[in-house]
Amino acid sequence: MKQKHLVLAVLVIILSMLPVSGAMAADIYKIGGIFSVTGRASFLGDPEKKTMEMMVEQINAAGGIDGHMLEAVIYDSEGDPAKAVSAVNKLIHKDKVIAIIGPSTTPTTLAVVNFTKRAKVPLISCAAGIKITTPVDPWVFKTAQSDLLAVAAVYQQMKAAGIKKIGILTVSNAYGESGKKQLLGQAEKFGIQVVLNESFGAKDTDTTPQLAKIKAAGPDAIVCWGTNPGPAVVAKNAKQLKIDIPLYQSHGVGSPKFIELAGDAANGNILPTGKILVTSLLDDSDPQKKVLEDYQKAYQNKFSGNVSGFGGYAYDAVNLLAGALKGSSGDKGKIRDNLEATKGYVGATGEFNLTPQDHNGLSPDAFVMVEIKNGTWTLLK
Amino acid sequence: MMTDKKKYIWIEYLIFVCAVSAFGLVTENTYYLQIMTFIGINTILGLGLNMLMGYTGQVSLGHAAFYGIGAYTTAILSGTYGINPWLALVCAVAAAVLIAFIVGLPTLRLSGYYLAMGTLGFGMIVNIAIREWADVTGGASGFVGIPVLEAGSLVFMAGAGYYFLVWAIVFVAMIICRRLLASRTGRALRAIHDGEKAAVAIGINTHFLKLEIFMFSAALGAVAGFLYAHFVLFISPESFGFMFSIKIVTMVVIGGMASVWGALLGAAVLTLLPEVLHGFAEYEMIIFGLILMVVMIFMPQGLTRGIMDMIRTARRARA
Amino acid sequence: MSEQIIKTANMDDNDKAQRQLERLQATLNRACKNVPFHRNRIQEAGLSDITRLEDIEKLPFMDRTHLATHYPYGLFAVPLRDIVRIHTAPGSGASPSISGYTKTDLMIWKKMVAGAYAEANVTDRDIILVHLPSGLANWARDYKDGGEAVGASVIPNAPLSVAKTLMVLRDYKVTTLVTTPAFARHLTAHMFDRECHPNELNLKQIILVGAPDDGRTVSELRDSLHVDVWLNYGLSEIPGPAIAHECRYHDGLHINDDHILSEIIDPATDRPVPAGEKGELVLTTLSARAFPLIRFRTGDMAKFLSQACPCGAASTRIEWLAEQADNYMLISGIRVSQTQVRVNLKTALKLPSIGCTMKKSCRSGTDILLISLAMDDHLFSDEIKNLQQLIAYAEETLTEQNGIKVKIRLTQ
Amino acid sequence: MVHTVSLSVRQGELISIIGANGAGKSTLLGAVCGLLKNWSGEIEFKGRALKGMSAPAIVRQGISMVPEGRQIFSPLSVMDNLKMGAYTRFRKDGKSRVAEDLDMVIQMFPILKERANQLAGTLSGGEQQMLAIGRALMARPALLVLDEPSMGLAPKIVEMIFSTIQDLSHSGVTILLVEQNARAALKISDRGYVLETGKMVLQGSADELLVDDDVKRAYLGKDYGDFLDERNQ
Amino acid sequence: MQEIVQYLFSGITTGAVYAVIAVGLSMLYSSTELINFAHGEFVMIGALAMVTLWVRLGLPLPLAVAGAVAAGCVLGLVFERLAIRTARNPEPITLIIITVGAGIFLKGAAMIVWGKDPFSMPSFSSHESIEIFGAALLPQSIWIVTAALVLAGGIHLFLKQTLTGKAMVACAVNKKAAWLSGIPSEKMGILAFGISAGCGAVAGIFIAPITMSSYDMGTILGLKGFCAAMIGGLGSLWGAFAGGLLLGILESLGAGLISSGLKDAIAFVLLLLILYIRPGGLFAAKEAKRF
Repeated sequence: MKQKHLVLAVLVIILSMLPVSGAMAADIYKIGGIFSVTGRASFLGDPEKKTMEMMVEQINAAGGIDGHMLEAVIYDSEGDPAKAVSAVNKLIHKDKVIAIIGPSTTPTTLAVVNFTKRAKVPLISCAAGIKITTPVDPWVFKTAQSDLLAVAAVYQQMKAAGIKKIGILTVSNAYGESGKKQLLGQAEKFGIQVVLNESFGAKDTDTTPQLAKIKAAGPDAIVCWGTNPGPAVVAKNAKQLKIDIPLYQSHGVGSPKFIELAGDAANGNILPTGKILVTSLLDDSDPQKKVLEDYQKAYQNKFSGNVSGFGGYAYDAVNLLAGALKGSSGDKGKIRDNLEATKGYVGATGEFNLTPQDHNGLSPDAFVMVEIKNGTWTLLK
Repeated sequence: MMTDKKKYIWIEYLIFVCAVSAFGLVTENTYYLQIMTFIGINTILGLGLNMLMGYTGQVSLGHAAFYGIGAYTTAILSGTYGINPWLALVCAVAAAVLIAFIVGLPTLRLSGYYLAMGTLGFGMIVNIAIREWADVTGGASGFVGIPVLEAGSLVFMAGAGYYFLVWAIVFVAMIICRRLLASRTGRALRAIHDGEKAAVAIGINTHFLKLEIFMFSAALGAVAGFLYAHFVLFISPESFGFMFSIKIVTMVVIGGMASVWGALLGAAVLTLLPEVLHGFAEYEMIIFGLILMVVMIFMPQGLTRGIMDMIRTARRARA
Repeated sequence: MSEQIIKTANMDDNDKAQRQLERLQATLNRACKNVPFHRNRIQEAGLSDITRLEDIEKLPFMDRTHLATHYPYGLFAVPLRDIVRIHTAPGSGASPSISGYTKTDLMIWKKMVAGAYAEANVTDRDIILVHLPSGLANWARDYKDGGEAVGASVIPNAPLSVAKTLMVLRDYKVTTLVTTPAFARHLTAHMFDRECHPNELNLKQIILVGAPDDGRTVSELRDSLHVDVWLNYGLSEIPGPAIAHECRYHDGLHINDDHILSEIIDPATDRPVPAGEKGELVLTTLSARAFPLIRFRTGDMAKFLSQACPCGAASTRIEWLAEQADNYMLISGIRVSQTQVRVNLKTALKLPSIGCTMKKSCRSGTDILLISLAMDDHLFSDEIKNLQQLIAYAEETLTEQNGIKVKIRLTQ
Repeated sequence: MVHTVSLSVRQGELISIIGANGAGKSTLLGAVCGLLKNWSGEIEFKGRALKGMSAPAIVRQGISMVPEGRQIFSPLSVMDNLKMGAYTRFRKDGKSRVAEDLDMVIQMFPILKERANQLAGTLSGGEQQMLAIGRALMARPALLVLDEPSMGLAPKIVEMIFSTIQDLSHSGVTILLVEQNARAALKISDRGYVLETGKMVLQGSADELLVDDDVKRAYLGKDYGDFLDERNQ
Repeated sequence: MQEIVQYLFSGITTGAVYAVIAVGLSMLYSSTELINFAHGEFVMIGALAMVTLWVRLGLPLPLAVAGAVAAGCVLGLVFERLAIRTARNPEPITLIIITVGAGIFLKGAAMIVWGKDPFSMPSFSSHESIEIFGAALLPQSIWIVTAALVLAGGIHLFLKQTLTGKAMVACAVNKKAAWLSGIPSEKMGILAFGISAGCGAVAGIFIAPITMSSYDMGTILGLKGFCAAMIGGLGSLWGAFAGGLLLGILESLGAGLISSGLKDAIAFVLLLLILYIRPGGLFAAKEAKRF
């Protein structure tokens, strides 16, 4: 009896590996998604996946694109490049998608682009790494703001606040490293001196040694570049050490979760973020306000969770793709061309103006600087 | 007796070669070829660790380090310095063997959990080194720009070409392992397997032997890393961390220790399982953990032995 | 060294069976390991493990022909260097019979004989005279050793005439006599001839060996000599006497269960007889090292006595019947196979066939085998002298072969 | 591999099982003491079948084993080691009864008294063996099973151990002793069994066995290889 | 100077976290000779259960702590019963893989129960850090160090002073002899697992306020705990405690004095050197040789 079950299980496994041979319905556009739904970067991948599912549903409910329904095939990369590669090949060769959204992180994106390029499938990444779109590859796009812009926004703010010397503290992963590179690279341009750069592990429970060291170096401000929950630990530690200089965070913590995790310690932290966090604070004249409100409402209705800026990357990616799909009749080359020609799309992240030279297409005003006060966001002008 | 056994092995090889070629020639879907390619790469890793664990009883929780060393050496040499990848392969293997020698010398004097801890620490150090030496390795963001493998006019890209390359190497690795086991070293290995004290008593320098096998498995790990790097063309430290070390150990144990086919089976199961479990989305981890536990609880000798036992009992039940 | 171990005689049936089972296992394991003959038979019987005493019934019987075919050392279960004594007897076939003893065997046997003496109230104050015919010379040694073990003064077998024996009895103040029923009768007769009163002797007990009570010998001895008479049972093939002995209640013979496993079978069907019925006694040694016998057919008829013996010992008891299984005769303690005698006789007389009857007879204190040979044409010779020579030759040959005196009488 | 083996121990007896290495002595004990599973046959103790019982259950039945190689609990003190022997009895008999026995055992082994608070691991080999025996006694066994108590000990110590065992036997404990040192074991035993390659080949009273050549051979670990020796050729 | 003190404080805090975890691991090892690679997951379960019971349900602190510890214990018992005991051939390496599998399973289950987001938890007492020699020390750190000390001390007392505890040690050092002495080693195994899992849960409860708790927090903590236990010498509770502190302080000093990026590597290099010099750990009780 037991053996029968085992044999059955083995059969199922084998069968599921066989090529699916059924003819695809002609009127469906299959688009792929690869997100870090679980694993270290699940805070990125989870909302992205949900948003993509929601958007596809919305588009289909509105009658699809040129009458074609969309079908989303989404795989979890777990933040692991090897798994992402596996997933991308599955999407390209098994599911035969016409375009791919994701992955969520820079390493996974860099790992998959080799395969999408070769297969000539347009890819819209949701990762921030600047390496993804510089140098420009014809088939690779991204919706997340580059670190370049985030750092620029931070430095702009610092310059205005008269901060000259900073200490930086970055998480030791791709995100932190990319941030560090930008922070170091752009500092001179803004007349800022980096007195010390330190790093911390994504799962570290304590960062006081680094902070104490930075404190001892006497900077005017500290920049922490990481994603939750590390920066919350940093914020808490900074408070314990009674560090009274401003603490700048990155857009990586741009979610209410950060305030929840860091508690009191979050107050006074300054960070660049997409406008999504501060939708209600935006001027009504801001073209993004309506888009963001719509997105937030829809998301909260469906998933009863708070919207984060990360879901917005997927939101924009789906919308960009939807726009490009129009009139493409499913031809990948056409989709690519259409994407490259997208102008003035106002999304959750910012206004996109894609060109053959710029596959991100965002301008620095995609970021606003916010400060956390009394456990909530306030806009800094 | 001996010739019989030899013949039997050749038949095994023949079946293996036929099956691999048939799959490669029939399957056109790159996805399946790619999965098979990963299985092949993991098999090479498993073969190396299997030799170490199965025959010398040494557990390495840092084997991903050699995988990483192989991958990064070739990436840096061929990507940054433009050296011919095949030459880089030689360097990668040499680097892995050298490091294995240096590390193994003191580490392999440890035993049991302390050895596990030692190897684990080594794996961690290598991983951190890769991440922190950003100028050379690309750091945590990963290394971009690994060239595609070429041999004359042949270009090994994802798909059938790479598939055959990897499995040819798997085949060679298998034969080398088998040869090694049949040799004097192999006999000594089996003696160690039966009891280290006994092996020492009959004059085997167990430490040197362990070191030898450690270096050998490091070399195989480096080859696997080389293949991985030139296949995915992008590498980042995350692929070579502690969890991957555990995964390799799991592959070996699940497949069955001290068995060449066990390495293959273990690699296949651990590579395929996540693919299959994708369908379970959020429940994937739970199911994966469960399968791991159940297999180990009911087939502690690994799947190779477990399945053979099952067939035997089934046959007996029918008889 | 600690005190004596508990004997099976003092155990309950369960424990006795357990003890016997253990020893049977050991015996079979050793026999199987060291003696090809036993190994083959055990393997053929398909007996891999002995878990109950009854398992022994799966094994075939041994009889005297097996002893002859494996002459000389084929049935020894220990290397010769462990053998400290080799007993030999004329045997019934062409070859002498042989059995060997290790030191331990001798010790065990000595203890067994000593036990029999003890039952017969022999103590270290007794003087024992062993008087056994030459065919039982081996037993004579055993009774000597056993007596010494008890601490008594032993006068071993000596080639004495009846008269001198009587003198020894009287003058040496012998208290215990070990002999055969035939000699005991002969001696009594001689005493009365000489008008020697039993009171002149110090004789207190007689241990009779070699033959069962024929129904009158024991009571006659008791009455005429005012002595106690004990019967001991033994086999000349299996290492010795005192396999079973009478206790003071003289109600059957106690088998030494510690060392001997006894069965009674129906000689016709080879199956065990129902409890209490008579049949052929089959013995298995349980502690013999050198020369184990497994299911050896004794040729003696006996039946098990089931009711408890008043002496309290729980050991198996048999009634030793004064008859023999078909084909066997017991003469002076030696079992004679009639078939074998016939074969031997034919060879000696060089005759293709003969007609004869055999019976036991007593001549001057010794049992002899009396063969009545029917004259026939082949045998008949013109010259009586030739015939007489032939018969004398045959008598001599058979006597030598069987270890007992053989007389041939010609009948029409 | 042990084949069918029957053996019995009567109350108050001191029984030895002897045999060369690998004769199956320890396997046999393993079955008796519940260390082994999957054997066939039956083991009865005081009329109760022991088959299928776990070792602790068997201890509760009154059989204590002193395992081979002085397996004491080295990080525990001598006293604690002894207490562990009475583990099953604390609930059943209460602390005071155990304490009485503790006294008794300590009286019996004066060396242990001196070292009561020392760690067991610091004792000498002979002392450890004494401790192991003492620990087994703490369970108030009706049957004490000793596995190779003399192994690896100096001759003088062995003598001491055996005399202790003999004293125990005289004090009424039934003892089953497994030994390679056949001579020493048989000298103090009532009866003995000889095992050879998993089979019982001899059994009998100790004095019988002591003079037996087979036993000498088993003791020496030799075999019947030279079954028919030169005398026969 | 002030920084050094700060590094030490920080190291002690982190080290105490490792120490609590290591104590649980070491305790299990000393009574079953098994290393539980799912131990970190019990830490995670303790922390997340605490989040639910204290933060979400608002139970009083002692009750919540008791509940979370109980949850850990029960899970430990169930795990021992279902997975460890049923294993047909308990070779150490198979048991290790079983515990690895259990770890993955628990992680997956926690992900479904508690979701992927991390949670924060208030400190048990004041948030204000205490200043000593100009360096800040968190009250929660004192809680953790205390917890580690109490746990190590408590378990030490339990193993050294109580009959059951001694029996447990007896089982670990010599299973056969213990079994033969009538000590029911399977019950001891269950008990050991329960206590060890409970220790894990306690660790989780106390560290949650400073580390944030999430379903994937356990792996790295378990790993560090393992290292700490190894450094101290397997089976030695005080060794585990000291090993934890040492690991924490090394990391912290490494981060402060040399390079924060390399702090783990520095710690590991030093630890490896310690292992090479003293192959049985610093406070080696006995050689751990099980596979």
